[in-house]
Amino acid sequence: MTTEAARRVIDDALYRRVCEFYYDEADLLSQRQMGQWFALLAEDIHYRVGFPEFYEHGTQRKVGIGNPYFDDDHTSLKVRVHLLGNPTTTTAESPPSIYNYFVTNIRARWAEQPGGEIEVDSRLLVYRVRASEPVPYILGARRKDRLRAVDDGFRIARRDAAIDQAIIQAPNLSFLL
Amino acid sequence: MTTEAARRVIDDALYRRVCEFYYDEADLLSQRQMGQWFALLAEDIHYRVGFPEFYEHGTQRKVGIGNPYFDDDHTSLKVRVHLLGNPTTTTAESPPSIYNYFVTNIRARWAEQPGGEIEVDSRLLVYRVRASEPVPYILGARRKDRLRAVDDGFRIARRDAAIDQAIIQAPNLSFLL
Amino acid sequence: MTTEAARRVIDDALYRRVCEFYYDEADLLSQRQMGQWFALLAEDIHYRVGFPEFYEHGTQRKVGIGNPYFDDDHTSLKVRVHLLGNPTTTTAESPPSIYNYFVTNIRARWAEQPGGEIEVDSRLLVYRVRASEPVPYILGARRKDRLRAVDDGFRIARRDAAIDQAIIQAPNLSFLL
Amino acid sequence: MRIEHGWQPSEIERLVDIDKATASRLIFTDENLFRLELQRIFMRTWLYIGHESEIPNKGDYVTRKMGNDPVILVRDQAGRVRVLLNTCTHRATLVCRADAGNARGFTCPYHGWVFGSDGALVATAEDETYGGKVNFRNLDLRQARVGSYAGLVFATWNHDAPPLDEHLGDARWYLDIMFGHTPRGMTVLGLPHRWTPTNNWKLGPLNFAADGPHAVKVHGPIVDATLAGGNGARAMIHQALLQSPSVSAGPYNGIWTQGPQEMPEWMGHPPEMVALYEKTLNPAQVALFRRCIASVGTVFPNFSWVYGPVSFDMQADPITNFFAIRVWQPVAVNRTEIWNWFLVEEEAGEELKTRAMRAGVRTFTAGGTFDQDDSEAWHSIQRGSEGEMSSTVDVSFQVALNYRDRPIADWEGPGVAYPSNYCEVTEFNNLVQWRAFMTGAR
Amino acid sequence: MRIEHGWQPSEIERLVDIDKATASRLIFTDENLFRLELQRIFMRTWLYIGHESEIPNKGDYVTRKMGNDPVILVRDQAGRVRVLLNTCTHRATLVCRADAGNARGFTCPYHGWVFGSDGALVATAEDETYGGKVNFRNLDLRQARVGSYAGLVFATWNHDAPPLDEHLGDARWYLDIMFGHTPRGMTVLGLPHRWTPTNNWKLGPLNFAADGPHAVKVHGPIVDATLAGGNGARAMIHQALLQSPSVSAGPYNGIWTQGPQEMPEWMGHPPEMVALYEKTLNPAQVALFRRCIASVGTVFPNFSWVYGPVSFDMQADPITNFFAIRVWQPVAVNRTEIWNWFLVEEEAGEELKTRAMRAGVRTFTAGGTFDQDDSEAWHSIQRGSEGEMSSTVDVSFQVALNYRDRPIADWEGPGVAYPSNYCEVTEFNNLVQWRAFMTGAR
Amino acid sequence: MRIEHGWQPSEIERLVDIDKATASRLIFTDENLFRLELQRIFMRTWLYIGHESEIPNKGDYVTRKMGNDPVILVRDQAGRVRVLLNTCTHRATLVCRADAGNARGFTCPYHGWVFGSDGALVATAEDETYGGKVNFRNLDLRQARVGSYAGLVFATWNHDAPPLDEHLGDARWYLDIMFGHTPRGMTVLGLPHRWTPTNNWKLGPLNFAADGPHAVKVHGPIVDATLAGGNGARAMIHQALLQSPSVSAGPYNGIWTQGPQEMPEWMGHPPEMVALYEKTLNPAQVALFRRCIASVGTVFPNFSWVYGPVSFDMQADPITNFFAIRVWQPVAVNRTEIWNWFLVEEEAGEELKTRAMRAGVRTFTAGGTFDQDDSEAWHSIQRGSEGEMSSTVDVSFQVALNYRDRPIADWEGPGVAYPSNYCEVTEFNNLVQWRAFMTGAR
Ligand code: FES
Ligand code: FES
Ligand code: FES
Ligand SMILES: [Fe+3]
Ligand SMILES: [Fe+3]
Ligand SMILES: [Fe+3]
Repeated sequence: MTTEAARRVIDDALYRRVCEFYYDEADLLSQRQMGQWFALLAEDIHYRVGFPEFYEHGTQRKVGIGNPYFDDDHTSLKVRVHLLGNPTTTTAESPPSIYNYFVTNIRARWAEQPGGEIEVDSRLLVYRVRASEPVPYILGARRKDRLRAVDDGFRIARRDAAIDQAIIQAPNLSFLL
Repeated sequence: MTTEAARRVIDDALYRRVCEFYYDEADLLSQRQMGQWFALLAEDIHYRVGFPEFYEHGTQRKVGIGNPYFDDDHTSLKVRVHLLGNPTTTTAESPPSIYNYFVTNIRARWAEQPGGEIEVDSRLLVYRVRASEPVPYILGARRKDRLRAVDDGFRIARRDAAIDQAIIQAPNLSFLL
Repeated sequence: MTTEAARRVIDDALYRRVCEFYYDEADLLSQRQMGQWFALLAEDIHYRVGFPEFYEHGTQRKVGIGNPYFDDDHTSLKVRVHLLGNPTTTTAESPPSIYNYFVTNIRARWAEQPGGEIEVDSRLLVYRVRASEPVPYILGARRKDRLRAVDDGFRIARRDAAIDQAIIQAPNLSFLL
Repeated sequence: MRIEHGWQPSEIERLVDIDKATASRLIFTDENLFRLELQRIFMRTWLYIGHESEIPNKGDYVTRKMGNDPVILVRDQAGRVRVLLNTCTHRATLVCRADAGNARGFTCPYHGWVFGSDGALVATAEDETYGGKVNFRNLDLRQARVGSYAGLVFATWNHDAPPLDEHLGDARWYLDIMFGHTPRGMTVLGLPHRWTPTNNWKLGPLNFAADGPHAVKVHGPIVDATLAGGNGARAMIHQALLQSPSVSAGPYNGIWTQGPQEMPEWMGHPPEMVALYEKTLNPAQVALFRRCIASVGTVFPNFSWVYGPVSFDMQADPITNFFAIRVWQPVAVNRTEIWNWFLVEEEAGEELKTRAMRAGVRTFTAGGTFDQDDSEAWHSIQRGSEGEMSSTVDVSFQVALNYRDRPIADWEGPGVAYPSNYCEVTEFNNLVQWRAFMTGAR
Repeated sequence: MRIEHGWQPSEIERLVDIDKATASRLIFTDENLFRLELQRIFMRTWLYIGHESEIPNKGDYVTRKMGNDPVILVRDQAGRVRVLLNTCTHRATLVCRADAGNARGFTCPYHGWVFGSDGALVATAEDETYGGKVNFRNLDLRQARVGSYAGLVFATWNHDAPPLDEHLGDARWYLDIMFGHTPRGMTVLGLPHRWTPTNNWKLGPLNFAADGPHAVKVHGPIVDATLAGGNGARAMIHQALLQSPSVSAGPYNGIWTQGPQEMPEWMGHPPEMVALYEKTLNPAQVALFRRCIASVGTVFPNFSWVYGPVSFDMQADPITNFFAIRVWQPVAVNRTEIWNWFLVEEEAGEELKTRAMRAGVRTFTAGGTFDQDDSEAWHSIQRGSEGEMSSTVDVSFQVALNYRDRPIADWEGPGVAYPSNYCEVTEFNNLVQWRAFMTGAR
Repeated sequence: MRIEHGWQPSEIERLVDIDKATASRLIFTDENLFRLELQRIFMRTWLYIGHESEIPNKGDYVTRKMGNDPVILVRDQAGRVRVLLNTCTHRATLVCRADAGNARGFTCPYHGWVFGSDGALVATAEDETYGGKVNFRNLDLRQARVGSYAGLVFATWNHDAPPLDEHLGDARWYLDIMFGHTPRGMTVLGLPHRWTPTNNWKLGPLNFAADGPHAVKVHGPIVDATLAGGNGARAMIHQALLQSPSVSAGPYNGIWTQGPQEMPEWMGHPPEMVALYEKTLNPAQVALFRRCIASVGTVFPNFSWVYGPVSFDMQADPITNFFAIRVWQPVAVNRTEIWNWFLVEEEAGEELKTRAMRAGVRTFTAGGTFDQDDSEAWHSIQRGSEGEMSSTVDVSFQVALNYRDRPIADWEGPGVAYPSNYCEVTEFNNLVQWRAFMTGAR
């Protein structure tokens, strides 16, 4: 292990706290405690969910500036969270869907830049059943996050997620990853 | 962290033992070692598997006393385990189905009440293929357990599970969560 | 815990390194960094992927010498890795499919035989979307590995995997577990 | 009309061969027959919707299905029970997507039309935009005819169907035993369990119409484990099934398996409850009920019940009766949704209710020790019936050839009874009713 | 011809009742009608394929669908835009399985036949083996007729269809506003989002044709949150929709919702861009566009757009216009693939482009705050329409009875305009076009 | 009869255009044709069921499929091989749900009827309840006609089909080479691999009938890597395929690709095995086999094999021949189950068996380095064929126009041989057989 790599290793206790943070977050998202989830976000959060495309090898053509599925900041997430968290302001989630968030493959390390941020990489499987559709929708995703340690835990400063479907096999994405 | 919350944190070694316990348990359930699994249960176990319903917001009507999918004690689980574990006493599981139990998001803490019990929260994805049906059935679930430490490991004193389907997308639930 | 069992317990730090190894490996396989993955293999690797059959109870008939889905050594894996890793030498994976590898239930212990090898048991859920088929294929599997500690990490000396489908619900298995 | 189903009535008639007591396997596998069933059975006869105890208060509702139509069972603000087609008269949106709730009415999620709990259109998106050109009464939610018997709410779209009482006819005497044996009747223990066997919807009703012999083979192990504490129960029930009456009465077919004489009466029923039964039922009904160890029945087309005593440990677990009712919803020719409720007497105390709930969920539901094996058998029938060659082999109810001309002479109840739960007559009668609806004879 | 669809033209005619302004729900649920649609609509009229900005360079291609046929939109080595049937003339293999790329041609993965970027067969597996017995020109990839308007590339298999310009006709004036309001026109912001609502493909085009009132009910909360910073926007938009013009012009139907007079013009448009618009469009077009807070339209059969200003925080987030175009791909009678692109003016700076992208992805896509609720409504329509009883209830466009004879008299654009986005006339006109194609009148 | 398939014989005839050597893509995509295939092909001709070495002992059984019917291949207690319809004559339940086992008979899980390993009904649930009214012999399990050749067990439901020997006819000479080249014949290496390509079942048999040129394109990379240690093998095999014989003989079509003269004979075969071959086969058969680097063939309708030498490392991995047989089970018009067995000579030693197994699983199975690419090509054909426009383009076997009148004059085997594996004649002949069955000519 290089010195730099060694420097970035986080200790077991911190790693376990990071894992707990993700499991707690999964609870909030899957039980639609949107307000509490919003409290986990740093004010300068950049939240992004991209998607894969199938390109011919050697020609990953760049079309336009690119348009992920989500590209949000604190302001727009506040609107999303407000709408999704309140049964009277959402059609898609009223009655609320059943969600289960399976978080696996969690890896964490100190960010390259000094300053106490932690890079976390994880895989997420979302299991969802809507009131009007009994067949579950199962979506794979990966997330690369930047966490910032604060007194009472962590704040998510950046989330760069990608979903594992090029053509989303669901009528909508009325949930957050 | 409050003092109470701090008191309930379990140390890393115990946490790892709890995780191993769940992985071992997953082996027993998925490989249908029902007798060995039964040996993990406390004699006063209350085993319960509930299900979600879609209620109109603000009106989670209580109909009757409620009827979960499973509501078992040591006595009735003994009967279930006997039947499922023996190919001559089950039609559904003879030949035995293929099962895989993916256990994730494990969190453990000391129970509020003193006395050395551990509360464990986990997510479970069951992957199942029956002899007569090649398409897998994938079921999400969450479990809130109470473990009791004993000399050779743990005993499950309480399991409060919930499945993630309001209309079960399978012909039966001939397995335990 | 017996003395033998105790001797085989690996410490937390090593366990965490093993887990990281699996998560790193999942990255390589899912992002089709086949050459880098190949570098994780010991030269004497035996790589095997079996499959379940439904036998009448009491009569697990042995037909022939048995034929797993994969039975590879370093030499044949080199060919596979060469073909799959290069868009011009594969039809199935050009354009490359989307893969997500969810690794759970990781357990590790020192092998019975002395010599510093580690036995690792894990569950794997593969989530795959091909360019020509938007509906994901979700495959459960279990892996029993033998890892060998080396200076820069581990080498996989043996992998005994089993998939959880008796009739594979996909047109091919153009990926490695 | 829109789909050419390609089935002539004469061909349908031959699918159920009354002389031979056999039926074609196509009735379980042919997609066109399935579509015809939706039209000729589910659009034409009374269907069970729910139990009055599910909607005790004004505004209480639950959502249900009639064939492939979504409906709302609601107690309107005037207290009247209604069954509303759950689809907006504007653009067909479900006006209610919840399983249950309490509401003054239903607001369509698409353009916000508001309907009262009685189904009447209260407001469109903007009434003025119609300029008076439309009679809003034509845009009320569609309503089904509703009838109720012993707390059981039925409905039908067919305005030519006989009234519910007349339709049930002789079946009522038996419904009374199960659903009306106390002054206040039965009550549900919770919202229904729902699961989805991968077989034709008729296999369940047929089995519950009722199939005696399968109980020995499929359920022998659990009978042994729960009915007599692990010893000899299978042999006992085998004899009981062989010698107990099976009954056809109107749309009802079922069995009343009687425990042997040496078995105590009223097993699992507390004395104070028994007193209520004996006061409420007539003596012939009491005689049938008091030593009944299995009442299993179907009211055509898709309503069934199952009742009986169990104990999971003769020492630790007092004998208790489970009682489940269920509806077999047709989803596709090879896919069914089971809706399953547990019931207990309204007069039962909390402890008895809890015991009844546990007796129920441990036996007759998706994870129940009885049902989990039935569903595998039914799935195997579907898989065994779909092939080209298999389609040429008929299913057999030929024990009926030996019983159908020998009913029990001195049967005290209405309808016709046969002296064995192995007789296959009542099961086959259920198919004869199917044939009558499918050929248009009814 | 191969499939007996069982639908007579006279029956199809009755599915859309012009007098009553109603339509049968079967148009959303009948599988045979769906097959007929593929033949009578998708094989016979112009279909949107992509935007020229997606394939700026020679050899650039993207893969698309025309009905249920896979095609390649490619700019060939001579710079000409072509639409090739993506299926090898040898044994039908897809010659291209990527979503996008740049290539000199297409090599079939099965036997290696090589086709040029113009679709011409360049080499078989071994030309000599044919011994000159086959004319290779007959084995070129099949090509569709291609037309382009304002950067929008359309194609059709029908060689009897009128030229694209003639086909679009009066629609062009409106397409000009949306797609040609600057000298260099629009450009896509990326490859399309794709997702799969579980409803009939026509529900989207109908909604975008355009359904004013649903915006108040379905989108009221997000309108409140994004259009006026959380206060009163729903009431404002309600009035705006009631009083704004809906237009039918050739294959186009849509709405041009006008903000109230007190609202500033050109909301979200930087002055330098506005200067370009005013220079490029004619005054009547400018008049319609400058205070437009929602332009939503459909070009029959399955091309739509939606445009409008939003801000997610009136303090922190400057008002920006999103602009999405989409194609509603028919996959099955109850399943649709939405392909959705975001566009911005080619002349826009990077910062405006980024803002436009964010305004787009936060509103009109699978996870968009508008679309996520529409899709639930449409799914509920499908679920509400499939039943036997439900099939007997028609869907209503009856507000049209009050508006269709009262177009706006002094409308300055081509086609016919009606004075309210609640009028249901333009939505219904979309179905009238459907009827014309389905009965063969077109 | 029950399903109006809507296909007239004259129309079916036109689907395969013999003059032009083309076929309609509808044969891969039309659901009604698929149903007709089950009736006209799978119910009428001999189908491969399994290999005798899979059931060596009395009571040994494996479960299989004939078209869409489940069957049991069992060696009964008298040692006779039988093929039983796996569906209870009582109520159609699968009497066996295992893949393999050994049993004295089959007990139905539903009511416990017992059938012997010869299919005879041994006991009902309660024989007495029939009162002698039913002849139990009519309730034996249905049995197919069974035939066996070179260890290969075939069966058919058609009692008018010619005997198996006559049916195979000239094909036997080639089956002998592959399955009878040692005194004790072949043996399977394990139970079959099964996987489910998403394409019509005929694409596999056609490819194996056999498609020479695809080997160069699809398999070029793996051929390079495994046949000559990474260098030049693709060019070698290209020439070999161009110049090797393709054979049609009775229901068999296939190729016998010959290595170049400079290549050693009997590659991968140990000398002691070669001695057995030369003793067992006749000289003409030996001549075809000894330098064969690819034997790929199909026996109509759905039985194929593939054989050839590989080495994954010319230094470390001795050349070994893989040998796989497979059945292409029709599941749906666009879904097939492949059942794939690996075989080796019964006389082979353990080490050779292990090498043969590894050569097999590394090449021809779901994860095999050859198959994984074929399946993607076939899937792409299905996707490329389903569209309305695509359906109007025929698939081409037009190389046949150049070869079909020029068979090899001095061919020593039975049937007709053509001088190139690129000829497309034998592939097309497979479709000509399909046409004969589908039009009822056979
Ligand atoms: S669809 Fe219900 S209000 Fe329009
Ligand atoms: S199918 Fe394209 S080259 Fe043969
Ligand atoms: S179905 Fe087989 S015994 Fe009744
Ligand atoms: Fe039963
Ligand atoms: Fe909308
Ligand atoms: Fe091949």
